[in-house]
Amino acid sequence: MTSATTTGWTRDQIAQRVAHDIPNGSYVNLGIGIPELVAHHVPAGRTFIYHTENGLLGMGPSPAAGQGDPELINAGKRRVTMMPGAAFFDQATSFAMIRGGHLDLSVLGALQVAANGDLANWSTGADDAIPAVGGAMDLVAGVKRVFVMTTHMTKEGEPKLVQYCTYPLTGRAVVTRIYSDLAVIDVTARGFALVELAPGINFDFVQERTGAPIIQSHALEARR
Amino acid sequence: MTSATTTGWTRDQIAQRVAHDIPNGSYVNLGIGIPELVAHHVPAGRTFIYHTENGLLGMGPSPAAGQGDPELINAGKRRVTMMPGAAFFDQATSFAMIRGGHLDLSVLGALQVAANGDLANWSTGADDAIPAVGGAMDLVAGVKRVFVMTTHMTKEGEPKLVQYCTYPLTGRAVVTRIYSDLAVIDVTARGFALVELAPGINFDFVQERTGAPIIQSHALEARR
Amino acid sequence: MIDKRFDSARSAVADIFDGATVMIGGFGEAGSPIELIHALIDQGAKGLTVVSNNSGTGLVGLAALLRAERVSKIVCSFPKTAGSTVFPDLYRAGKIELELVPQGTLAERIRAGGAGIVAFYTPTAVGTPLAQGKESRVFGEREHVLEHGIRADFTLIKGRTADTHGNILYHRTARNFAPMMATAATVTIVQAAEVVEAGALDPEIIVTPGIFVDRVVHVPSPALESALNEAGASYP
Amino acid sequence: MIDKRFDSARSAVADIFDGATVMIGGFGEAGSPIELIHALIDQGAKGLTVVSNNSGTGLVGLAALLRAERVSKIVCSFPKTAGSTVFPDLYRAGKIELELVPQGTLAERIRAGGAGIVAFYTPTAVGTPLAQGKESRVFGEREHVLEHGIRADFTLIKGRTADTHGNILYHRTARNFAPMMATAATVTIVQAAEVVEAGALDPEIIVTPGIFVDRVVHVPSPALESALNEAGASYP
Repeated sequence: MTSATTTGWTRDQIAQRVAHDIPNGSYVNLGIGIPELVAHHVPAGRTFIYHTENGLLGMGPSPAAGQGDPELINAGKRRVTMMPGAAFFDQATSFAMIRGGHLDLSVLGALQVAANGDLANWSTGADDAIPAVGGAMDLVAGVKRVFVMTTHMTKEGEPKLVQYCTYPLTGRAVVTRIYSDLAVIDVTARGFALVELAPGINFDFVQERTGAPIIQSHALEARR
Repeated sequence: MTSATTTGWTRDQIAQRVAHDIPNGSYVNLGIGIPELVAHHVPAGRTFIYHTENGLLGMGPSPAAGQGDPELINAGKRRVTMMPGAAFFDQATSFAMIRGGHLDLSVLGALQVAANGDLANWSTGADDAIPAVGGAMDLVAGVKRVFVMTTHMTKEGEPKLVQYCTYPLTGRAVVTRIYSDLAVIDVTARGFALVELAPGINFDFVQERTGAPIIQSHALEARR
Repeated sequence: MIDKRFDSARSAVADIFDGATVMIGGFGEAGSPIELIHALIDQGAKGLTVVSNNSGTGLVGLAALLRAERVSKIVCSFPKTAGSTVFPDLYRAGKIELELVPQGTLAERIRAGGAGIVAFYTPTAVGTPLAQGKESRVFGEREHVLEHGIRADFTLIKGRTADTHGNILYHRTARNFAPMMATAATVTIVQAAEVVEAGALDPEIIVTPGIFVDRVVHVPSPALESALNEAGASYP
Repeated sequence: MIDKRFDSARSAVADIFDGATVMIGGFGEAGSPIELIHALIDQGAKGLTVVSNNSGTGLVGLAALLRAERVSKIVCSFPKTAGSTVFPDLYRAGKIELELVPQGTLAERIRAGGAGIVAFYTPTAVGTPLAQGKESRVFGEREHVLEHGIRADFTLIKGRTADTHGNILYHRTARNFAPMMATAATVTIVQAAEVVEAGALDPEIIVTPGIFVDRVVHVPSPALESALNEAGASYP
């Protein structure tokens, strides 16, 4: 939760809201950090198959602390397990899955998302930063739908949803939908468009904390 | 043997001469037809590993007639066996071996070989011919050395070693060395160059049956 | 619960539409998904573009599909195997278009299509008729031709074992084009001699991960082209 | 008789020369060939260009090679793993050059290098700083960048099991870059926890066929970066 909001969804509630929108049987790549929570909120009756770009399809939850195999890890380099039906493969195959459009969904964190769907999530461009990109640019270029899961504002109270990204881009016009602590917002041809407000949050509250106009009339249609 | 020659090497002797030039441990692709005979003449103490481009490394000899597995075949679609250390793989991997320069040697048949190493071995360009190329163009483009094993002349008594190919090319400047029933001939920067004559064959006899000049002085040097 | 099983070859190919591009696995008879091809013949789709290394033999399988005049174009490296008469006859009669592609370039174009690589440069075929009309470019003093990825609407392949998630193992040299073709189609259909529950296969040895596969059909004793031909069979 | 075994990591890396390009397998510690890297540190080659997804952690393995200032350039997708201090310090001090490459593009460039594909077009990184200065081209309304294959003089990787012909099986997510790197170097060196005779491995499950491998070193109990770091180890 950012310091600028006192109500809205918790991280787990955002994760639950994301999971609600994922169809049964989807192949999903969850970014490191807050997107990983989605795996804890799979709706009853649905199965998602998790892909980790370092070479495993059918990734399962973390093993008990101190357990697991140091060579059975996820893209965040943390130990994981595998589910029935899992498969190991090399990096060329893993990114063929990504770049070739075989994954249904990628859920990523964000530094900034622009009204046209541009995403910045790998670098603040600071002079002393060590540049590191990993698979983020491949994911946004290749996966069918890219969801962003994020706090609505930075810790400093700046909007993360902006007219134009000022940080270096991860990809152009790649984000489909944004899930924040305040709202669910689509990226449309006409810019940001409201899908749903978090409980206790009104439209003006979200708009004030967003760096670009939000179309309000989209909500009913998008929720169908 | 062509009708135009009455002496020289038999097919098996040509194969033996080819095998003589292959170092121990080489990865070799043998073209369909006369090059397949090379496998019967591996010198004592040497092991060659045979690649067949349809997806097997470590190909072994044909099984007994009526035996074998219809899905364990070579590029000529005939049943084969596998040797200890064999591996199966898909076509992309198989041609990564070829195109990526991992095979040491390809032994191919020829319709024509030009003095600059151009090879024509897939089509006579006849109007009613069904065009079919298979892996020939990939092999000549990718394998480190390409040997041609052929009768010196066509059944009609035309030279197969020519100044310029008149048939459609398989590849440009790809042939390293030619083994015929009459001679072993290198392709050099200055054109065809004699390496060795078959027993009972003299230089003039070979030159008369060749469509481009052969450098004779190369022989001693090349045989070292 | 994920279960990609279809109850028959017939139901698995039901939505293949007229004019579709269909990749068909196999190198010669090894890996040829005969039962899926026969189901496609029964189904009736026409005007197909087929991507396959060969053109079939005798009067069964791929040759039978061609003979039924359902295929308007074939993308192929070697359409004249011994025992292949259907394709040559159609080709000489001008009833089928042929795009001839070197075998390795065909494999790589299919892989590229499945891997989101739109195009690549290869040294294969430079200076030959198969490079005519193609862009070429010199890298490091060597000429290369630009080749484009291929995608299809449907892929038909044969596996040895599949699980309910669509993970596939193959049998020996029947593997050939199947792993690439599985990646390059909107809908990938596999016939497998054995179908097991997810979890029954060792994750280390899976050749085609299930993400590339949409439909699994159990065909316990698949026919072989050579055996059918020896028996003088023709389809339908 | 073919036998690619070398009697030690030391002998296997003996001819790595100053200024060589060396690919090193691993994603984090999974698949990192620690013993081969340590042998390379002992060997002393310098001015190396290293191609590796990460830059190591702690003071062992790849991080130790960097710390010994043997590496003048690294081609890498993610050089700032938690626990990585050596690379950041060298980078900020201007003592090492970084070529940052998206992970999938890195994998594909290595695969291309090994497969004789000189260059390819990919949609990854279009519109980002990592596409700056690169050729781009529109195919089907979508922009793509031209990326070039990478080759190396040497590759160092870790396998679970190797046979004397150099066929390799890997362990779980330690597989990662190794199969591609094995194909892309003039000399590929594998350390394997188990080494068996040719014929002991099922030809259907081999991940890296032996044609891609030049030297096999038996390292029965390979060290893990995390265990060494927890123990406060540094190398040499």
